[in-house]
Amino acid sequence: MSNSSIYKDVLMDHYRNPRNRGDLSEADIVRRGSNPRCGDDIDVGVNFDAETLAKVMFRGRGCSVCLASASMMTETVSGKSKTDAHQLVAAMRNWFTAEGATADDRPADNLAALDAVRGHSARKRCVMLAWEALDEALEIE
Amino acid sequence: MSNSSIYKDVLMDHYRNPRNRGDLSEADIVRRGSNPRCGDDIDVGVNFDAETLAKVMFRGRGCSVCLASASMMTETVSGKSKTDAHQLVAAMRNWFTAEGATADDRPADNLAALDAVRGHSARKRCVMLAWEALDEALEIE
Amino acid sequence: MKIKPFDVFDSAPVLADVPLLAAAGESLHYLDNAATTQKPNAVIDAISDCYRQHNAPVHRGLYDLAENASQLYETARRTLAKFIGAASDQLIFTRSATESINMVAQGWLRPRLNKGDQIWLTRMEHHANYLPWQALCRDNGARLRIIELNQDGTLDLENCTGLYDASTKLIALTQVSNVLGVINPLKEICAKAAGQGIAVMIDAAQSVGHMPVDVTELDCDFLVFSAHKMFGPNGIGALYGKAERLNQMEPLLLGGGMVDHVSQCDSIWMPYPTKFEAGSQNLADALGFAAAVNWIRQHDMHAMHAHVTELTQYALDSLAKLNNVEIYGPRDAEQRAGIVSFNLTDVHPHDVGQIAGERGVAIRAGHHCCQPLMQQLGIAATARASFAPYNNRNDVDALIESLHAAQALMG
Amino acid sequence: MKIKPFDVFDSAPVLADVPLLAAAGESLHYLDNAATTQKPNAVIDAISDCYRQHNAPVHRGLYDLAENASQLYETARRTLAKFIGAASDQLIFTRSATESINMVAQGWLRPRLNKGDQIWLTRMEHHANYLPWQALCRDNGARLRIIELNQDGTLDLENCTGLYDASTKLIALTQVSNVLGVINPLKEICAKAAGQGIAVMIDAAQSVGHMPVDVTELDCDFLVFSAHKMFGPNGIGALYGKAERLNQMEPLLLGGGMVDHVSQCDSIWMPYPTKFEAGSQNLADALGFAAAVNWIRQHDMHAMHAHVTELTQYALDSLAKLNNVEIYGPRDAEQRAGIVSFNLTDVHPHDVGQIAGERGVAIRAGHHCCQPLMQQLGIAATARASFAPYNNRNDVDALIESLHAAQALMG
Ligand SMILES: Cc1ncc(COP(=O)(O)O)c(C=O)c1O
Ligand SMILES: Cc1ncc(COP(=O)(O)O)c(C=O)c1O
Repeated sequence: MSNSSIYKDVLMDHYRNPRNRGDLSEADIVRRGSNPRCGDDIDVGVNFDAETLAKVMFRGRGCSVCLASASMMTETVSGKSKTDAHQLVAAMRNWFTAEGATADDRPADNLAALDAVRGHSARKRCVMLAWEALDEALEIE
Repeated sequence: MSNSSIYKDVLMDHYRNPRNRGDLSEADIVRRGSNPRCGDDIDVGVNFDAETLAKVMFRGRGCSVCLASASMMTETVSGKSKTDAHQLVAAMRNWFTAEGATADDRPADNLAALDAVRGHSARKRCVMLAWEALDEALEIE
Repeated sequence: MKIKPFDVFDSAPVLADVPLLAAAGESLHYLDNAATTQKPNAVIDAISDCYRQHNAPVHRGLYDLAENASQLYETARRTLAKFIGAASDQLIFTRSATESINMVAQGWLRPRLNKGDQIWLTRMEHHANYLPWQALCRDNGARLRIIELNQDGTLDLENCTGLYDASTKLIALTQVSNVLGVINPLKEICAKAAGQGIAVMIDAAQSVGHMPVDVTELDCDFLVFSAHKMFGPNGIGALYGKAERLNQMEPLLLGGGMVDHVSQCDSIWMPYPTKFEAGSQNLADALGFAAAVNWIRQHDMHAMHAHVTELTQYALDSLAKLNNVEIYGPRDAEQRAGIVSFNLTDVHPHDVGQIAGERGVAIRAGHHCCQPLMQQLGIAATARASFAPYNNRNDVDALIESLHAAQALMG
Repeated sequence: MKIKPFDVFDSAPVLADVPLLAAAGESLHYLDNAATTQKPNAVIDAISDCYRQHNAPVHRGLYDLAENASQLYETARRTLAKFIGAASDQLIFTRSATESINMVAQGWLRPRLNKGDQIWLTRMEHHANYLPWQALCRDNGARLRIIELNQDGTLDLENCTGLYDASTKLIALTQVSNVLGVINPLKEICAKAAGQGIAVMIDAAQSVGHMPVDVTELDCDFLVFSAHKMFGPNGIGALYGKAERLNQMEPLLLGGGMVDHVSQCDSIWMPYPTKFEAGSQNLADALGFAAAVNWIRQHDMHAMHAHVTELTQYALDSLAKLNNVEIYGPRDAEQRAGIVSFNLTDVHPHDVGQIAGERGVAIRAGHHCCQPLMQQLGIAATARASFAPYNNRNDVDALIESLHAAQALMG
């Protein structure tokens, strides 16, 4: 596997052993992210403790990038405040879109494995799917 | 003037001294040929003697090629039968359109000066205007 | 695993003609030909030569350069028309197969489609041959009907009741499915439709240039295709129509060159094909398009087609030997063009495509602009390998190796 | 008569960059730039390089070649957008200015134009910016209104009562007349229109690349142009729209790539610009288009514009010295772009064009797709010389000599 491969060990680990994947029936709010272009379909559920994201879970189907990113997302935002989580989504969006963004612009260190995906514009929507669903769940204007 | 010039002496002569140009009020039938693309606008009038074109006249405005061709046309078809005139128009059309047509395919010798225009597809409609108007005047299916 | 090519066709000279592939060598196995083909030198040179030697407005100028440009443009039209057995003036240059279809939908069918009429498509149509008709049916209160597929991906022509009814105004279908590779029995459909006065429009984006296509033999009403899918340039396509249909059809684009007389309230169009080519003509790409046709002729389309068929059979057989693979469409390459869609169980097609790509194997993963077909198959996407005459068995072998790798990584 | 160039701009390096003209040398004086411009090596090379190195489907593939193609395409979009002061995603690649205008007419105005509404154009519009609105008015029962011209060819903005009325839904006008050369006062019109909530669409086919054009400064709603008129390739153009307008606008072409979700009866489009780019993208010409912009930047558009203005003044002055000549439009080159239309008394413009052509001077004769203007001027056609930065005084001198010859031959 070449060095520029997007299939870094950390990503594969999240794909094979997704964190916080499971039943969303107890969630306070569930939002769906779907990409008919490739059939990715993810539900993100959040339990709030006042302004804090106490528990963030997901379920659904998608490619390895989509599922790993969802898994990483749940890890990254759990325990964060709504505002911080919202800002993290914005930072993710920026990391994957802004001209001249670099590996150093990653919103959190545990997302480093996604850096290899950034060069692949076709996968951007796979990466962002769970994050955008989360953003909707936060219901911040 | 280069050898490939379309402005041969014979053509210029017909332009400067058009044959059968004038009043059409005595014609048995008058048909109009107009090309809004360049503002050419020609009326062709015919007097019949039974099945023969006794007199063919034209009037109108146009570029030198259009007017010279009209003049040559009147000269070529005067005295011909309707059928022969109709065939001459078809032969003209063919001479200006058919792939592989050569100078030798001219429908009549007094049209030789038009050979230089054949390479200029943009002028085809100028050349044919009076001929097509004549064809309409013949009213042959 | 290297096997000596088993067929008589030598793909090496074809490959040598295609600079992108020749330069990439073994680092690239280009198997995304159904999306777009690579370009031979003859096509690239025709375009640059145009800009270096012939560039001028078409049908507008009186000086030599312009006259010559006009003649080159019309010669290109003749080359294209002849290639599909059409009269020269019935070949309209468009921007793409997509535009050609939209022209027929807006310019021909829209004014004559009434409430209760039917448009028939097939389950395998590309969005380009689906969305324009869907929108038209919605706007005009007509019904969109679908010819469904048999288990092997061929058209189920037994169970499409009403196909040739008087209320059917158009049957629009593809000659070759860009997902299943299936070749449809067009002659039969065209003949039956003609008997009922029903128009047939053929999407030949995947067939022209790859197999013989003759509009006179097919006796279709319209046929569309794109240059870039047959070794020609981006940005140009074609529309063929029967004379009567072209006379009936209104232009999609209004503008310079297509009008004879403009007055305050109304205007008079030029006759076809001019009526349908508003705006400055795309001379360079028309010349590139014709160069592609000449290149195909020079290399013998029949021989190239036979080579692609053999390669497709080899790919089908090799894929079938994998574990946990699903192959879509008929197993017999004779029934299809050089397009093979498949899925590996439990590996998302995007991962298949990405892993193959990381190993230099360029295949496509997605719905291939065929969501209605995907929905019917109950899947979101497939991986797809598609072949051209410059491909050979090494490319198939590399594909199979990359699939082993995908299974190893994702399994 | 040879005169040393009087301005600081040296057109020789620009000319050397343009292989068709460099090869033709003194045998060709290309003065038909308003019809189409000649192409610099940078543009021709960008296209061949694309086919030799980068060709792949855009926004569809997962392998490196395809990913790279997607990025190059979007970089080209950014280059174009920046060049006219637009946000990148508001720059839509089209096939031409003609298509861009038809897109606005069909996709934006048609659904919101009611009986009794008005569309305002000007007397100098090209058919591309006339026919789509004429057809729309006829179909929707709206009124087509015309801003007439002053004696010198400038817009008569004093006497167009109702221009900014509530019933006006759109003002569509050209930035530069392709016959008169006149530059229109767009900022004033846009500002007044914006005050009344009236949309303004600018036909910038003759201005972009030749003079500074900034959509933010103009504050227009739509702006269209074509690559081939600004040293770029055939077959590609652009449409800029304000975000709000693009959201409102429906696509003209339906097909692959522009749709997010397709279901049996309905479909959901992608956001702009994708919504408006159905079908396979024209990568090669997008890269050629961007190369044209970079070439213009490199040679300094302001310097080139100043050179063309001086050349135009020289042409106007030289023409005025002829006997029996009528020149259309303002006599002051500062008020116009490098376009000069004229007629010789008693010599048909076709003969003027042909005779000039026989002497290697490429000018245009005809109605220039501006029949409404010709009707107003009471003429059928004009001869037209139009200048580009690679032209110089020798070209003007050759033109004048050819006009003497025409007068001698036809007089
Ligand atoms: C003012 C003007 N508008 C529009 C057009 C149409 O441009 P195109 O033919 O490239 O679509 C032209 C050129 O023909 C023009 O001069
Ligand atoms: C079957 C089929 N029809 C139509 C099209 C559309 O062709 P284009 O994108 O060149 O307009 C394609 C390719 O994308 C296709 O595969």
